[in-house]
Amino acid sequence: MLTILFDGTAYGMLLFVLACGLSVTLGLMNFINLAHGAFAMAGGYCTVVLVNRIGVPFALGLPLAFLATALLGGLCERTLYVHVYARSHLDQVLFTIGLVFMSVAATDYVMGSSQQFVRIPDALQGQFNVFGIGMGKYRLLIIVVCGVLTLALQLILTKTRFGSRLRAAVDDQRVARGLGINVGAVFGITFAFGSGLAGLGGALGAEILGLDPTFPLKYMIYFLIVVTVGGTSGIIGPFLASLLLGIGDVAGKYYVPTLGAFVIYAIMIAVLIVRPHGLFARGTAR
Amino acid sequence: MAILETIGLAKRFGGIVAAADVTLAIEKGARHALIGPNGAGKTTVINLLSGVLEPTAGRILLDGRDITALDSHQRVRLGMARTFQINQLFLDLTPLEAVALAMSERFGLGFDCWRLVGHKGAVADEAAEIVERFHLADVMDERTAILPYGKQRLLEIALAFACRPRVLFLDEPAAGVPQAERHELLATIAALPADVTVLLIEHDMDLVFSFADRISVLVNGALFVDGAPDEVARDPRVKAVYLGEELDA
Amino acid sequence: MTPLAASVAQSLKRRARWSVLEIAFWVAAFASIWLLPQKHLILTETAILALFALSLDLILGYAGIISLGQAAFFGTAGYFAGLVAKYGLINDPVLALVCSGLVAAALGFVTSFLVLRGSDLTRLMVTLGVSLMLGELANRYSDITGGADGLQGVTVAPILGLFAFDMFGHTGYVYCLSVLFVCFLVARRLVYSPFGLSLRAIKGNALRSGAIGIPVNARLVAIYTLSAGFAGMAGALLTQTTAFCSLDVLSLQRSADLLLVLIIGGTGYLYGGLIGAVIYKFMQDWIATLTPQYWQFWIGLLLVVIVLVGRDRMAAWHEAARAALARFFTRALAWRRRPALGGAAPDGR
Amino acid sequence: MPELLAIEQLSAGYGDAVVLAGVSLSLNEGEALALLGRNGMGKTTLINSIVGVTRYFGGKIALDGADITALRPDQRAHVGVGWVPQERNIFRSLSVHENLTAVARPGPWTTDKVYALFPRLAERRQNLGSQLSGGEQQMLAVGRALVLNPRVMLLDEPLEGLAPILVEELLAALRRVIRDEGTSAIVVEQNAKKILGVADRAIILERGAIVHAADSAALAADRAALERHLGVTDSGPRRGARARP
Repeated sequence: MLTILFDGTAYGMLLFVLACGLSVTLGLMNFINLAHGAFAMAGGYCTVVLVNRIGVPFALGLPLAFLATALLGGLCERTLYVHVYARSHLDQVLFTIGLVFMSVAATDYVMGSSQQFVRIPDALQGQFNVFGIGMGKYRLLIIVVCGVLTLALQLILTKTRFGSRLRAAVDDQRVARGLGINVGAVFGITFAFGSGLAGLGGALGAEILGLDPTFPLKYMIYFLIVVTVGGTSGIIGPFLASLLLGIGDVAGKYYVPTLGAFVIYAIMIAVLIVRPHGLFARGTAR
Repeated sequence: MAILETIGLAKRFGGIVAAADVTLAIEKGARHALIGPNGAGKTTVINLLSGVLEPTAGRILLDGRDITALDSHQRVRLGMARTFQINQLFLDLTPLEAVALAMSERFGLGFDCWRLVGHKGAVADEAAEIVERFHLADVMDERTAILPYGKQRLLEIALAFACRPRVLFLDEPAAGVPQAERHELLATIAALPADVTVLLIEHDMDLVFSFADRISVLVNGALFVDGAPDEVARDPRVKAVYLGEELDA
Repeated sequence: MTPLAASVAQSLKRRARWSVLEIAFWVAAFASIWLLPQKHLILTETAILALFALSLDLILGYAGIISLGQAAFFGTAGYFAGLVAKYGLINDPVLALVCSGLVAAALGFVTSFLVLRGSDLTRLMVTLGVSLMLGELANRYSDITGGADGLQGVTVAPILGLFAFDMFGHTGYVYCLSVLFVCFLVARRLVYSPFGLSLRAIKGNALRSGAIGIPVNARLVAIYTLSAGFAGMAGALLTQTTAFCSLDVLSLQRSADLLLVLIIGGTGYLYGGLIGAVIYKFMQDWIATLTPQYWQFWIGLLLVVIVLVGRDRMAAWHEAARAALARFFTRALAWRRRPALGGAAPDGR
Repeated sequence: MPELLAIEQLSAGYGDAVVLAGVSLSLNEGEALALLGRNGMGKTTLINSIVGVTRYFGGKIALDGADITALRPDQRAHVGVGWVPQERNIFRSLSVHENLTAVARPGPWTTDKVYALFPRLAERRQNLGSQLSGGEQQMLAVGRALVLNPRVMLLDEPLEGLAPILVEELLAALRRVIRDEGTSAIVVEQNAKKILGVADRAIILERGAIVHAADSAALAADRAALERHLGVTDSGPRRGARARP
């Protein structure tokens, strides 16, 4: 039981790191980016290449994965995404699904279709035994890293000037522009950072989530659930939604394995019917 | 005899009171204007009357019948129609299609999915009458999106009129219309049939005073003064509100 | 009748008139029965995809409901058709087809209430969620659906007891094309009716639609239900012509591909789904022979390019191409007719 | 006094609607201009067009002699346009203090100076924007424009919907900013009498065009002009619509 809670927490926090960038960009630009998972996959494969093939230490591979995907995200934002912001949601969906398809096929072409594993240092393998509960060392690492990241994110968002400018832009884009905030730049930086986080999540999560070219499609719905259920007005909502989703999914697969993700989808639909703007959204979300 | 009445109508958004205890009677066949400073709640009142918003409190009576709980499309069937301050048009339809659509709905053909639009002769006849009345005949087959703003504004009224309302709400019909296209619009409004009761929101005092036979002044969501045009024009309280003088009286 | 009333009546009817191009399209479609016998298998798939895309066009192109879950209806009816055939519950394929469509329509009716509220994103999630849930259910109850192995042992009786399905797909193609044609005729009547016009109005401006007396929600429920029925018939056709049904009928990929098909052809004029299906299938066929594994990449690229170019601009190109083709056909017909008419000037319209 | 803001033949609106049709006006350094007119006559559109958040149709806006017509709104804010929007539009998920620091630019107006001007804001500096009363929101909106250290302040109905006591408080603050500090400003107001005491000059807009321009003092005394352009009485010869017979 507690093991499920533990594994679920690790899973949930991982989902949060993967999806939080999406939630901020959706809230800021009202832009539906279904290709967010592609950046996570890029981070995962980046680590595989760095650690397994080139022999970079795992501890260095993670930040490098972050940087590489942040760079990739920033590049895509400036060259591709920037053309689609003003378009209809249908166009945005088509565009980003197109990107997903391309990334899936391209990854298949370059890396092959088989599942990849990141070589994890021996020190991180095995379990601790605390009060009779088996806690995987690697999962503990995930919880620690993601926990620290979440705290850091919250601090950036609430304590820095960039954070308040970002929140101002989410609150009222038009007035933020009129008062001197370069919303385009704020968004570009946020997008790159969010992509980087997704990449880091992909690198960390390759072990748990599995890494193969269909990753962006497989987890698209999970990221969207985090965002739609958690709302887009901050990171607390998505964080709680991620934890719920992680624990719920692990518990569901443990107790009613045959139903698979049915429970999760049913809950999502129920939540969206009752609260179309998300469980944790404030009253008048856009 | 009042055709439309509101009793203690109120609307709050969170802590903000947009309309407070509005009790208003609109006489049959009246030309009634609703004026007031910005944010006084004029559009809120129209939104409540037409069913776009649900009131927090109060009742709305049409011909003595309580319609507070009805949806906007049901109120249209009972003979109320409105225009919008900011154009709400079907940009991909032609003016003729839009008018014919409103006709078809009025004739109860809305769920007919087998016969052509305009299959019923009366639809075509009345649609022709309306495009003519609203000076839209020459552009009736153009896409609405490409019409000049003045024509769009006319179509805005034509669509409401096509519902054959007994009560028509006009929300700033002349707003944003360039000077050159203004005359046609004003003449059309002045020529609306006398048996249609009109409630007009307008800032343009020329239009208000040339058109209305009764004026209600709304301030901060509440009905402030209600009377004939010359009474309202002379009322010192109204002057005070509009000119920003003290309200000690 | 005043002259204006007469021209108003003319104007209202003009759109619904069959154009030369439309007639040419269907003549070509039916001619393929005799002209392209060796392509009947892929043409069958194309006709099914076209019907499926037509169903999406009804809600997306006409009513503006964005959906990533049209596969839910396709798949449900597909399984239904397979099961009734497998267990011999309904033997006649046409009757089974109609029943499958009704089952899908019922599912559409029930789930339509979920898409009435909320933003595009909410609708996207809800439609996707419903199809994923059904996918999970189909996987869970593998004793009924055959799970990952698919539904085996489906045998479909001859159509009307007369025409048996053959391995070259000749019967199947004629059958599917006929069903597509009938459904298309229904859809075509519908979109030029007051009901169809009201859908376009709702898509354009739901607020104003209510303000001219249109019961918006009731209309959306109605068209969503009908669209689900069409999608279901497409799914049933697939099962009947392949005598097989597997989990991928419910997949996200199927719904996403469908969007692409419709976007290639253009939304909101009925032929979009049909033309899109033809282009998509033959492109798939062609790319698959070049790079069998990576054709998904090119599909993705196509989507990205279409959006970057702009669907408005594409629609304008479509329009121009249609106009050019129409001129060509009219002229060709006029040229053929000219000797008989003794050189009389051809009437363009 | 050198010319600070020059607007020539500015046309602007929203969507397809042209609300302003060729408006020209100029504002000198250190001058305060009251922009009057009934509702719906284009006052807010004029302000918003100077800020850059409307649809531009034509004309030219110059600040300090430099053409700013092509600049984005955020760039205009950087070169000295300070905006107090009509609906106040406080950033609701930011605290009072963050609302100020998020947009502040270096210059004489610091957050401390704003707090000195509006002691109420200092008391509520940790409160979220969504928790403020209408008057406090308005003070914050003014303070937020001040910390931009603008060359020109654009205030859009700063007194609207405020209780009388708050109107007095805010007017006193505006007087300090405009009269004592010599800040250039354009103030849109319904409350003509009140604002004429603060402004040097006044113009009246009607249907997107300037119909009257005068010194504040002169206009305040000109009851006829006020009534004609701002009051509810019918104005002179009727144009356009005829009354029903």
